[in-house]
Amino acid sequence: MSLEIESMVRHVSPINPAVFPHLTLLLLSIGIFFTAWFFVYEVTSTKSSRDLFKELLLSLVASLFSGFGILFLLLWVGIYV
Amino acid sequence: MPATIAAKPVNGPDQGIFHNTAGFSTLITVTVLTLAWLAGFASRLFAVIRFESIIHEFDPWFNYRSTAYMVEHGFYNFLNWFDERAWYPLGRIVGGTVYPGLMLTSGTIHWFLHALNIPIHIRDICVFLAPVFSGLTAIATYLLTSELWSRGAGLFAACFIAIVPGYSSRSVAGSYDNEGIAIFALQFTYYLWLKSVKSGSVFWSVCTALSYFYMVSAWGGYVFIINLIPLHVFVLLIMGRFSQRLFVSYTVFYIIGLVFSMQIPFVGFQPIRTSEHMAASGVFALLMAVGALKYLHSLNPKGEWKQLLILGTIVAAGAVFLAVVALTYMGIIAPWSGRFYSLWDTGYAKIHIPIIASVSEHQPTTWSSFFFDLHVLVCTFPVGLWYCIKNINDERVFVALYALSAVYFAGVMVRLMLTLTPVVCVLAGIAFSIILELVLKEEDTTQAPIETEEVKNDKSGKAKKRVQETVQAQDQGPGLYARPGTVIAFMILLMLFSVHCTWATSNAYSSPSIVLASYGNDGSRRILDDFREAYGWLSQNTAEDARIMSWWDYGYQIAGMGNRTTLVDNNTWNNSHIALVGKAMASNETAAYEIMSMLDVDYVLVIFGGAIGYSGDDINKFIWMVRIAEGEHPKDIHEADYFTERGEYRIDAEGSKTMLNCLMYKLSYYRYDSGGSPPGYDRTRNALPGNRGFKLTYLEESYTTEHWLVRIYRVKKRDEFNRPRVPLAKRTIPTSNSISKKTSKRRKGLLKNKPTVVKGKKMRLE
Amino acid sequence: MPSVISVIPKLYHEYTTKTSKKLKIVDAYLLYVFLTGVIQFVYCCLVGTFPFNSFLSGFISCVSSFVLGVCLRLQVNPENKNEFSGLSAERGFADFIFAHLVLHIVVMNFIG
Amino acid sequence: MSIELPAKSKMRIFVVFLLFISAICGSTNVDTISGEVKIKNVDRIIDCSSQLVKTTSKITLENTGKAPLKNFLLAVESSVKDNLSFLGVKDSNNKDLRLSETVVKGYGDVRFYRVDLKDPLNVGSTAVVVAEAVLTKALQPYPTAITQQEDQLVKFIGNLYFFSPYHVTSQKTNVILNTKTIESFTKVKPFSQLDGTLVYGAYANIGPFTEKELSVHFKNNSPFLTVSRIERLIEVSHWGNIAIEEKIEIEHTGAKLKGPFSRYDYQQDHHSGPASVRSYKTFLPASAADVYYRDTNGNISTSNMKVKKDSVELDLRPRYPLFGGWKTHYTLGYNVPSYEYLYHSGNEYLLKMRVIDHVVDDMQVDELVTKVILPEGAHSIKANFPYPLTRLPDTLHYTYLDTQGRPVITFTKRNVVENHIQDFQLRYTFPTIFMLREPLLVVASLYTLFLCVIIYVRLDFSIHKEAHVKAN
Repeated sequence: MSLEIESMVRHVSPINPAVFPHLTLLLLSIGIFFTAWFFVYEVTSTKSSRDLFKELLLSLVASLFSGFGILFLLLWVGIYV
Repeated sequence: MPATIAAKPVNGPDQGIFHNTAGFSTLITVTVLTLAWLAGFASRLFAVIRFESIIHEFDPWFNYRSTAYMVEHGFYNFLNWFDERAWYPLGRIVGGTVYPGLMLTSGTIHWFLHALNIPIHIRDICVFLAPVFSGLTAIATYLLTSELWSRGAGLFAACFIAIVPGYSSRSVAGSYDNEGIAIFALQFTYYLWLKSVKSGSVFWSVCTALSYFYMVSAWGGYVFIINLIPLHVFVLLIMGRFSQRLFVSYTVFYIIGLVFSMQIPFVGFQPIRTSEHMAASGVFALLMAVGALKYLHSLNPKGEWKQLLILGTIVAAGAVFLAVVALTYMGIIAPWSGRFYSLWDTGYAKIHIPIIASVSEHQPTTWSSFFFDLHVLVCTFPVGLWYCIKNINDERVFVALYALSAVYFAGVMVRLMLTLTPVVCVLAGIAFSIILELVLKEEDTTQAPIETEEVKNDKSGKAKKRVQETVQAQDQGPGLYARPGTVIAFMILLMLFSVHCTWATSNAYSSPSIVLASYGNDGSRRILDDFREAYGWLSQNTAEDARIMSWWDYGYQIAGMGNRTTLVDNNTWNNSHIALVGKAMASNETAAYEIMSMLDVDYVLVIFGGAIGYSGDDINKFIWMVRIAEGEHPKDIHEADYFTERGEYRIDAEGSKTMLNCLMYKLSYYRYDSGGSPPGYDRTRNALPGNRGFKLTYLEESYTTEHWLVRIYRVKKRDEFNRPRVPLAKRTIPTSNSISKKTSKRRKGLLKNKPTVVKGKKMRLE
Repeated sequence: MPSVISVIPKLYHEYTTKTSKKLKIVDAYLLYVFLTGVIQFVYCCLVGTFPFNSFLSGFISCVSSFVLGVCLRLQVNPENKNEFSGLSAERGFADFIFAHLVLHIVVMNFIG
Repeated sequence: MSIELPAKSKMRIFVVFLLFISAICGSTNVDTISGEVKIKNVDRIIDCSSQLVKTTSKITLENTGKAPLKNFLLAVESSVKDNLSFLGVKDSNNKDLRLSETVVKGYGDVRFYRVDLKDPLNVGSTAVVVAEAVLTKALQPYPTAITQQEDQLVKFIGNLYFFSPYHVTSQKTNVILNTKTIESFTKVKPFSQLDGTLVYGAYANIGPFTEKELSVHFKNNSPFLTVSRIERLIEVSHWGNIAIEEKIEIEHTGAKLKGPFSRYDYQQDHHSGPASVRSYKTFLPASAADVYYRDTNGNISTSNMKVKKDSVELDLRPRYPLFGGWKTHYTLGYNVPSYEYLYHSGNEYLLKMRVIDHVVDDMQVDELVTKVILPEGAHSIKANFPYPLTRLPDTLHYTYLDTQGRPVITFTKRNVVENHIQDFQLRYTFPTIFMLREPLLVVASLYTLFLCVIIYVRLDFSIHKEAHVKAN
């Protein structure tokens, strides 16, 4: 259980903090793009032309990208969650 | 965001988005509003970026302090909060003397965020509240303008209000004041009012009343609403535009709004007791009468009633008016307060209420400040107004009245520029939208609105290239070069406007005023943090219950940052108490000591800008202290004594003897020998102090900040300077011993024979 | 002036014939509310307004019930159909209930 | 399972805590004074040049008995018992020796420490050990209040002889004052006064537990800064960062300022206010970044940062100069990368950080509270401290994107000095997959939002239809 310090390795972040800004911008722009697409779809499509599967897929992609984008945004601005 | 729009066409076709203009224009609307919000938010952050996230000025410190109190102790304790740290020895019932809307708003946000485990400090919420609300204001303005004219005009108006200096002057990050949220409430109430007049729905009028309630809880300026809406109704009645929708919306709004407004402890029974609110109830009664007569008329619509109807209306109006006048005379309804008189008669305050006149933002507005705060909008809004009057309907009557009254009030007082700004934005938005529509009319109908909105998108200064695209689209039309020329001219105008807005916000309105910055010759910046130095010293190194005497400007800051008891503060409700402090400052040391020991003063704090050339210091404000003191103590203080023979206000060797020996002078210049090239040179007034090297008997220097800006003196106890102890019973102010020897030489004062006393009246709007 | 007095019975006649039964019920309610208000006012004139906010909340709730009733009557009246376009009678009634809800919550708070 | 986890880890923490308590209790054992130990020579240096009194005693032990000596006792007289902040013993190879508090029957008011020697001392041979003691608040300002222009005079009252349970054959004491201004001092021959130093001795054959007053009254204008409370918050994030925030209350505990403070005099020449503190230096770890320095009223704009090779030097200037009796408080925070202090092997993590870091040179800290916030989901926490500390019950901390809270380890100690800047170790288990919890939480909440929109769009129509039905 109690390992000696010599046998342990120094802990570094799984993602290099230097790329946080780039990741943020990339993921967030993709996320916002999908979000916009989703909302435009919601507004424009009528009851008949609406496709639930497409809605769910769009929103899932949008939330995945925005979610990770927000995480890296937080990390970038110094809120280490 | 622009990337999103640009990316749209790539995958657009399979969506059919572009075949559906509704969806596309919604997207553009949302995008523009979001951008307006962001632009408005960002342009208010200059102070935070240049300095830090800090509360500005004076009043915001009180709001912040009470918000922090509410967050800590809960809402009900806040309502019952008796603040013994203010107005010593009187204290202040805070819950009953504030508009709690601001504190409630930020308290709610704080509570909500903490429920989500987002540990944001209440200070940061307070700092960023106003910029966030500016976005909401933009949306409310958009709604209002779309209700009045069109969505395109609404987008213009939203973009204007987001960045216009007249509004951002009051809502930069850190200026945590009632106005920040009140303008949103104002615009939103007006939007809901127009909506309810349009639809005649009870639901919308109830919403108007709810929004009005929020406004009442947020700002004293709610009086503007409760007078403007009845005025609107009244004018509509005169114009013969009575309708049942109007009846429904006004009566419901009035009666529910009335009972709502009385929920705020600070407002209390004022809505039925004071003249300011009587117009609303008068119009209510009138409308009821007209409604009843109309109904009777409808039962028998056969001509013979017409005269009776008109007669009845006039009689009803007369009766209401007479009733109000009679009640006022009988004393049931309070007459107009001095603050409102000063709105009609600009000279009133100067003569009767020096304390109001002493505040710089209560001065009449100059033309240059109209231009500075509104820039191009001030020229274009009459166009919008003209169009509104030309194509009149019920709502446009309202906006016309709003514009006219706001222009008048803004002319009377600088601070009321704030109420003018939104309507100017609305009308300018309408004007711009009309002009662009005229220019782009030849385009096919589906394209035109999109182009208009595209152009608006550019306005927020994001994608300049789009201008060219629009212009190129024009060229393909009929070979008129006037059109692209007009478009380009307007684009340049708008560009100039946004540049001016940014410049004005950044240079004129983004100084926290408790942190000063000076620039060296090499452009390096030096921060003068003397205020916080002094308040920090007070909070750490004086007794917990120490009482600090200072001029009222600094009361809120001492309480907020220094956490010590003050005698007077920016809530100038008690004129005589302020006059007493003014008297102490204006008297000589001995007389002042009597007043100070009567008031149990432990420390005296003065602001002295002579060492760094800071012009807003106490010596420059001193003449107001004298005036206010003279108003209450005409026997002891005479303004003329503080001027030289030739009527000049000087502090050098030619200054009057009274001036050179008064407490304020002595505290400012005590052992002041640094500064400019001759030691002891006063850089603010460019003079060498006339009385130097004196000693203080009753006070000792306790602390002076690094740049001499704040000086704190300790009042010695009686046993510290070998004087017999005066028994408690005799501790009254000697009324005769401070009369100057120079009375015989007194010339005619400026404010003679005006011993007006306005005691115990709340005189601040906010 | 005499003509004014002479038209009163005419008016009454018009009212009884022209008004639908639904509206008459509303009118009865309005009369009731109005009388309540009058009684309250007379009471306060005679006895005094000591718990002023209680009196006010009672009186204002009367006035506003009356006003809301009038509004309901206006909106329900089929003659005003074009005046209130887009507002059905049901919508009017729902609004009426909503307004009453808001009103009485406030009045409860105010009556203290 | 996920509900059980925290309860289980809590239990474990509690058990660890109990063990820790019992370890402390177990160490107070009873010893006797052996007559077979003699001290041949003591060279003592009492350094009074700062606000602390640092005593370094070079002790030559001799075993006069018949059996090898495994340990010996150090004694602390009752008068300085409460001032003693740190006591450490090193052998001639500069290795720390184990030290434990102990009790000797019959000497109730004397505090004893048992020192275990590395190698038993053979019969007849000698060994040299160096005992280092740091006393706080042993220098009393006298007079207790001075004016702005005056120098600060302090009085030190100590023991002229080395206080020991053993017979001392020969001893010598140097008192370092770093000043020539000495008002008065105890004169017991032989003594001499070099510049800034008083030399006493050598004194021969002093018996056990001998006390004789040594009193020195001298000028000492070094900063008398007492950190009355420091709260050190260490927040560990596995995204590569450790955030440290210290809330510090500091007070000038020298002679109080009497009479007015004159800015004119203070500005006129720099020797004015000799006893006041304008600024002081704080050393942060070399990798510290994003340093902030503020108080409740916002940033304190007067500070300089210098990045050096092995540390970051902060020149902190409080908002106002600190005179005697004046206080200030501030918050100092910075980030360090996690690889400096966090080690791992699989899911096992080890945090090795300082219990307290440098605040001021020669600092004295009245109360230290250190809190370590571990990532959400960390469990099986074990702490290992370099010296006895009081560990407070664990709590939970909620911050951004937390659902069940982050475990907080809190420990506290009173009377801390620079010698206490040592590392503690904290072991815990944290499944790496838990790092995905936060982003997934955001994703889930966003997705819920979108779902709400989807549902709302459908619902909107149904209401509309109903209204139509109703209207018809």
